[in-house]
Amino acid sequence: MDRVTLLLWLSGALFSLGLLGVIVRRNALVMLMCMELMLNGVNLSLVTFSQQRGDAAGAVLVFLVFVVATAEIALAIPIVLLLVRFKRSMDIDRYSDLKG
Amino acid sequence: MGVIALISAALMLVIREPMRVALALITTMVMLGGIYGLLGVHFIAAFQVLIYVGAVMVFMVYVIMLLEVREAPGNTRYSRFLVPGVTAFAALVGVLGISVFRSTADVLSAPGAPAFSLTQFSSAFLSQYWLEFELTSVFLVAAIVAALAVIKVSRRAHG
Amino acid sequence: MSEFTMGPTLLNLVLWLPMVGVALVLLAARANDGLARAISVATMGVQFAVAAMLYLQFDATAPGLQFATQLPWIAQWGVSYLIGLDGFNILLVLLTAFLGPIVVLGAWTSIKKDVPLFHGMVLLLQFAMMGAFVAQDLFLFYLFWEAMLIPMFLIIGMWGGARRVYATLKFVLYTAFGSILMLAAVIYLVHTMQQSSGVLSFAFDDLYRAQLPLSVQTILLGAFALSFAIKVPMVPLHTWLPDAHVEAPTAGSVILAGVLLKMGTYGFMKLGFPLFPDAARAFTPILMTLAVISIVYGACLALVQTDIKKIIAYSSISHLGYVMLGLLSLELVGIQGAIIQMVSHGLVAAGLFLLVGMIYDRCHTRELAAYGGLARLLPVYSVFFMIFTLASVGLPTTSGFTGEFLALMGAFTAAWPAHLDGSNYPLVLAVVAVTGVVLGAMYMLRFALTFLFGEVKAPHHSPEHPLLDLSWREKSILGLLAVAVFALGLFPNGALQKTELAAKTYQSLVTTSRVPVGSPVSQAGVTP
Amino acid sequence: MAMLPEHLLLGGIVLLIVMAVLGRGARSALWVALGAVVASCTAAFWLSNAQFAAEPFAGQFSVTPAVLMAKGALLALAVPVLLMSRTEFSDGEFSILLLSSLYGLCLLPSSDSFLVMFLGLEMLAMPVYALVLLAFRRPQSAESAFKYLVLSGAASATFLMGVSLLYGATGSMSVSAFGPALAAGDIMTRTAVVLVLLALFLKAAVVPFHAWAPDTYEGASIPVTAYMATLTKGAVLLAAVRLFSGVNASRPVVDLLMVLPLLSIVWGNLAAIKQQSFRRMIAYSSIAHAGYLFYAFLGDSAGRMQSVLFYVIAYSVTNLLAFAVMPQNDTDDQRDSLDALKGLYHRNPFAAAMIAIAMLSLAGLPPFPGFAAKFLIFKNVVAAGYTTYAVLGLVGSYLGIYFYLRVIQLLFMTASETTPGEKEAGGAARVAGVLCLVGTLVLAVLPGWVLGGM
Amino acid sequence: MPHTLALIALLPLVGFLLNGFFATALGGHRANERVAAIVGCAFPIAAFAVTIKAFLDLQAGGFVPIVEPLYRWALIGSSVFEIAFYFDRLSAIMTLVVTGVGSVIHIYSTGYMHADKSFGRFFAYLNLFLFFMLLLVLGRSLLVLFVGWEGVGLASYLLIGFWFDDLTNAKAGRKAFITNRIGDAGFLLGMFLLYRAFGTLDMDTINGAFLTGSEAAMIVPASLVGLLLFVGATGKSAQIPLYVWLPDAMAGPTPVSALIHAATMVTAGVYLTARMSGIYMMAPEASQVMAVVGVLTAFFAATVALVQTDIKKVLAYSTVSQLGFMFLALGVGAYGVAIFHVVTHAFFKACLFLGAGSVIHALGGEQDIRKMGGLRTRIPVTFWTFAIATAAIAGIPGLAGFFSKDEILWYAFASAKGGAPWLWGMAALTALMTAFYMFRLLWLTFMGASRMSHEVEHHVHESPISMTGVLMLLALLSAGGGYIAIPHFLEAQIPLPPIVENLEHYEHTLLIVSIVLAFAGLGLAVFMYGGPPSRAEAIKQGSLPVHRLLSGKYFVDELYDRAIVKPLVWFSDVVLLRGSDKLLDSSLNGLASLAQRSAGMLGRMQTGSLHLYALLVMLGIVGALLWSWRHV
Repeated sequence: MDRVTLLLWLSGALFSLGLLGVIVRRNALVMLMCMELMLNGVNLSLVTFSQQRGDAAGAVLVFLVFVVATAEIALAIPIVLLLVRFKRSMDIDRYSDLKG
Repeated sequence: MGVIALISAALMLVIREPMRVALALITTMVMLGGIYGLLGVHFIAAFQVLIYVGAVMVFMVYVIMLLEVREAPGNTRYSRFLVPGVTAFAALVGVLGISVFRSTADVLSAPGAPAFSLTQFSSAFLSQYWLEFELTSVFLVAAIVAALAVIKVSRRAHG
Repeated sequence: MSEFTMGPTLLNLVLWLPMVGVALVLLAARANDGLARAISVATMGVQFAVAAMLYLQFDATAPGLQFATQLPWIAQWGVSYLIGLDGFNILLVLLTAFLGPIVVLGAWTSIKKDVPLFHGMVLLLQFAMMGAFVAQDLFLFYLFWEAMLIPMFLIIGMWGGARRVYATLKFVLYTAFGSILMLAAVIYLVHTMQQSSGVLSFAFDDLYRAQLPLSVQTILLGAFALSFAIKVPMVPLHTWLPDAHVEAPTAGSVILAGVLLKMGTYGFMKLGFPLFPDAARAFTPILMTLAVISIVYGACLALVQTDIKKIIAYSSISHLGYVMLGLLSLELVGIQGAIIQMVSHGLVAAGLFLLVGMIYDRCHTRELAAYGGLARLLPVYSVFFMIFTLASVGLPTTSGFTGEFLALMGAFTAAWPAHLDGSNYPLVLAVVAVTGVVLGAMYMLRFALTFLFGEVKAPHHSPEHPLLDLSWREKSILGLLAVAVFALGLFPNGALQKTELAAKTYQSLVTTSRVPVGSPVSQAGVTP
Repeated sequence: MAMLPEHLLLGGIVLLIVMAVLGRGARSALWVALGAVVASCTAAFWLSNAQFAAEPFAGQFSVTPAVLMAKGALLALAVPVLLMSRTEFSDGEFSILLLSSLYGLCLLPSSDSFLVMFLGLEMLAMPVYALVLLAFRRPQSAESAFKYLVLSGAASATFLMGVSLLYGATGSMSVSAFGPALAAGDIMTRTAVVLVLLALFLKAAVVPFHAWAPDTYEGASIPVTAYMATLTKGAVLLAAVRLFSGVNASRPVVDLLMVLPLLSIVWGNLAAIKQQSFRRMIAYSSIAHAGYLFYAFLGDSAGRMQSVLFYVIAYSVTNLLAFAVMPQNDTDDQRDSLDALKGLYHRNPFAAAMIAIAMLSLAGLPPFPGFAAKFLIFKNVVAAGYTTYAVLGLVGSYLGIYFYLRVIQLLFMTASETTPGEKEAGGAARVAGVLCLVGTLVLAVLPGWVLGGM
Repeated sequence: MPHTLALIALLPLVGFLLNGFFATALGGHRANERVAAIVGCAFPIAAFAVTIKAFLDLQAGGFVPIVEPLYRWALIGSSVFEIAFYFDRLSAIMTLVVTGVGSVIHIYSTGYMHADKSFGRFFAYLNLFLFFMLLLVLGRSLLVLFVGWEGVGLASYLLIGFWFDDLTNAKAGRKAFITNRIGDAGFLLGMFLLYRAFGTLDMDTINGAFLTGSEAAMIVPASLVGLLLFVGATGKSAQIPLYVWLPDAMAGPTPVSALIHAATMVTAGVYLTARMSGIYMMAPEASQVMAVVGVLTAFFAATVALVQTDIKKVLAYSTVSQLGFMFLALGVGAYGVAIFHVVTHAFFKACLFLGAGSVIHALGGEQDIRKMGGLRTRIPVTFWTFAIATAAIAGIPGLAGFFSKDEILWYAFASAKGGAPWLWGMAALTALMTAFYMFRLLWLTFMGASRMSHEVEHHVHESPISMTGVLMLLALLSAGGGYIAIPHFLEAQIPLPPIVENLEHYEHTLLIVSIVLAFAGLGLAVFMYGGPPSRAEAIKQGSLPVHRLLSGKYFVDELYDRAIVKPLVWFSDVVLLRGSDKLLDSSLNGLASLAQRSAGMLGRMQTGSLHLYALLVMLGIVGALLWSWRHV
């Protein structure tokens, strides 16, 4: 049970937690945050590995993830605003008109 | 530190108030940043704190405050997939955990190389990963356009 | 230039003329309907003329393909555009071309809406059917085979009767199911052949050399047979036929009965049995049983129908049973009989459906009980009706007799030695099949009795507005068919000579085993 | 030079942005974008014909003739999409977003490292979120955009997780590390591989990761749906091809490649039967088609690129054909509902015929290209020895025939009921339609020639 | 002259075509009745003339069979199916009878069918019949014979249903056709068997092969072939069990009954058997069966004839009975005798039918003999001719019937090929009954007081010369026909069977007996019907159940209907149509609806909830990973 394994396990747990959050939380913003959590989990493992390997690639990817995550949020927030504008609610369960 | 990160992450799912959720997330992130620091990749830690906590979460918090949408009282904070979700979650954690624990990859047992410095990183970034650097810029441009478009749309929908 | 350099060109002409017709019809679609009709009948006429020319030029004594064209098409897959005439398809090609103009003329007045599209579809169908007959490359054949569905789907679905959509969907889905499995079989067959012999080709002649272990042959034959048996159709895969026939417009029924059903039997004769001879021989008893069941079953059901179109539909099932019987007998007589029976049924069923259509156009009901004494009312009509009825019953001097007689004779001559060797089953089947002759008389004469005799009874008929007897157009198309029926009944020899060689080829192909000596290639349906 | 197509696209983007900033020529934006796409497409074809191969960024990005051909083909498919958009989108954003998405698309097949591939995927998807929202006709658009965003975010996360584990196991970000990892015995490696594969499944909407597709497709507007159904999917598949290049599927992923695609074939074809919305129906059909496409990975790696590309082209061309000729209507809902197609033949024979052809081709009935494409894939599957699954897949595809025929039945065999606002598709769209028709015919008549080109 | 025989057959065909196209509704009645009559009669008569010519040729050739190939119908592999004609003593006799009797009946019909609205159609059919009948008797191969065989069936179908406005007539026609078809099925099987053995259907070849006992003949049991062909014969020649159609066939115009259902067509079976005698000589079992069936048919038909009241029905049953006699003769190997009886029977039965026709014609369509009587004076010609024919059939010495029937009885008794006393006994009894019911018929019709209603009686009139002339001619033949010693003429070709030794001396005894029987029948009839009706009535009352059974024709028709027709229809309707077909269909529809339902289910799974989708993703990942571990 050394450090690396634990960190990896932690990252996996964070990743799963994020996904779980998307499943169980109904608040749109919270869901977004949970996605961020997933990405953070991934980052953790990336950093761990890149540090283990002493190789920059992982770090670079982490950097990219930062960028992407930022962009996604920047894009997601307005969409959420748009949603809210219609039903005065963040409850995602209210937004299930598309089905069947 | 990892423990704290984990706990606060778990808390995210339990707390009702979006604001507090955000705070929990921030905690997690900071903790992670701390871990990165301990690992020795300080600049990543810095980025973590700057970009995430500094930019993203601030933005998030701002938005939360902006639209003070009170959830209609009485409706729970959980979707009806709580139970299956949690079970699946447990399974997933288990699976991932096992795949890590039972793995025979040398990297896990390796002592771990000396942490590389910011200069190494940036030089690598600008030489070996120059393409990515370029692409990132392109990507950002696209992202901005997209964001603008969405905002424009929402404005149109508004007016 | 000499005929033989002309030949291939002519055959391609026969194949592609309908497409030219389609193009012209589409161009003329904006113009009046008459033009569309004229174009399609003209195209069909020319096509028949050329086909007849080829028939006359066809050298009965020369083995192999004639007037063949081969162009590489999808080289990567070993697919080539390979068409040609041989004894197998010569008569059917002629039949198809012959029925073409008749169908168009038959639909002259009865189709009133979307006339250009209708003729476009008929021509398209003609093209596909012709292609399926002349194709000598399995891929090409499959292409045409499937392509037939689409125009037929529209013909039934757009110009059909009340439950047309149900009927046409049933028809297409039913047939498509068979073809899907056939496709799998085709792929597997070609792949295996490539593995075993290194030859990558879809050409029939190459496939005839494929060596397959019995188990593989069985599975593949199963897939092919399913698809063909649905088209024939053989009991118990026949339930699409009555609906399709009843709902289809006259032209549709005529094509369906006249040519489309022959696809199934042709498939068996050209592909099913010759490709997998050992499996075919192994399963002959079962298939023969099905054939006999079809004969009796169809006849029995025709006996109790109250819908005049259904009577003929079920009679088709019965008649094609004879074809299968003849093919399975593996006796030269039987095979020849089967081929003649195919053509004969094409002519007779076409005639009967045309007659039914003509009366339907006049009286707008298909209820048998609604009619009576038409012999008094429409003498000419009745005479033609009698002729085709008797041909369907298989009265000597009509084509029906030639076909049934030879087919049954083949079945019996095949069954007798088996009986002497102590296995009576084939003999029993042959005898049961012969009872079909009696049943045939029963249901057709029941039809004729209620239809033609007794006191006059017909919807939309009143002394002041009597039904009109056949017009010249109707007379002439029925006359043509009748002439063909009698020609084939009285002087079948010419036709028989053209097909004799093919029949012999078929016989030898099916009777010589092609199970590979040594280790069998990989078993079908097993994933490594 | 090697990135000429990408550069051309980028140039287009920049030019458009400049124009937008100067606030001029919203009209001409389309034509600029068109020009850029056509240019880069021709560039790709030209390079590919010149047998050009290069590796400008070692271990990051490389091109081969085949890859260039693929890029060219997909870019060519983008042309009708642009044309279609003309009636829908007045302003330049659409063009910019589409181009940037295409840029991402171009990265995928020639990415050598997961970094590039990740960026490619993101750049492919990111603009589409906006695009879905762009023609904001009804609130559902927002919903569908959100769903798409969240789930494809999850997809990215999954992809990254897999990548990072793989990185940890192999110590390299190189795509070529993926192939060997397939057979690796180490459990972490295996997990990594599976996660990456699942991420692709999620992007390509394979059961059970398909759920976002119907909602998103329905919420988006026709050109965007068309784009997502054809090009996005195609790009993801090309990425997959890139990943699997040179390896034959082996345990354990082969099971996933057999079962999940089969599942989505059946699921998609069945679920499509009862749909009332055309786009939703197409969504389900696209789920089924994703199934066929992943079947191609069972086949030998040599022919994989060819079969996938041919299938994508055939499938996309006919799909776009249907979308292009779809008549316009007052509201998006009306335009979308299948009832609007009732008796269309009597009002607009050309459109009806085109849609019918498209449906038949999608159903995989000969002689239309869909058939040849299916044939090729199943041929390879059989050749690889997975006969049983080939048969099952074919039977599954049989299930699909019904709902395609149902559309034809609506077009031709039902009484015509016009909705007041119905108009013929716009001129540009019709041009797109004609282009697609030509493509369809070429594919139908000369498949050999096309395959020879690949 | 190369194609004499073909000419014989084709002449009537031409007549058929001409009349068919110009004298019917088909041609809009372009030709009037007179023209139709001339055309209709000219061609048969011409055919008759040509036949005589052919016969003379045959004679000139020393009765060496004339073979006249026409064309090749089919050549399949090595086996040839040739359309060829064959003319020897046997076919010569038949052809003469067919064309001769045929011609006179045509002439008769011109009078009888006068003013019928489809006069032309009638003659067209009649000519068509002659054509096929001639094919039948002239054909060399069984194939040609079969063509004629089925052709005459068609003609009779058309002619029985000639007045098709009345559905019962059409039904009778259909019954005839289908019953014949049943026989034909057997015939076909016989043909197949022969083809299998010899690869040909030429009858002379086959006969030769059997007589010489070639090894090919060994493959097929002669008895089986014989029986199968006999099945065909029972259909065509109305033997048990397939005789039921013949009585109904009387629905057709009387000349038709005379020509087809008495003189010619129904004897086709007899001709076939005689023609294939080569087989039957090798097939004692088959012959035995034939003899038994024949004598039984004769007996039962006679019993039924005893009580019939319809003049044509009586004659019909007597025909069946006489055919029974012929098969008896065939069964005991006396083929020549059978043919002899065919000829004489053709004469007197034709005469009887035409006479009956004349009566009906005179009475304006009345057929019930209980409503006749006393016509002797009113229509004398008819009466005398009818009387002569009656005497002939009853076997009054000196007349045609006497000779042929007596020979049959004799061979039935003494033939070494299956003759037996009990056969003779039955036959003799039948002969007695024949005499009785024929004279009963004569008496009830012509003698005694008139029982006609007044308006009928008012315009009773003798038939025109065209009819009476024919009657007289036929009466003459029935009287003198017996002196043509046909058996001996045929003996050169088909030998008569040897007589069991130590039975020769019975010949004269039997002769006496049969004469006695004939007169006994006469006497009995006169006793019963000559006197007051009460006497007949009393006897009838005395044996009421028997009478009901007989007048009900043993209820065979009802039996067949209940045992065969109804079950078949029921089976097809209930079991197949409503049963299996529905089952197959609904099972498919079931599958379709299953697909529909599952489609609905999948649709409902797409709830639109993002949470669910995410859950699916998670489950998918977990599942996939776990699955991927199967192979660790």
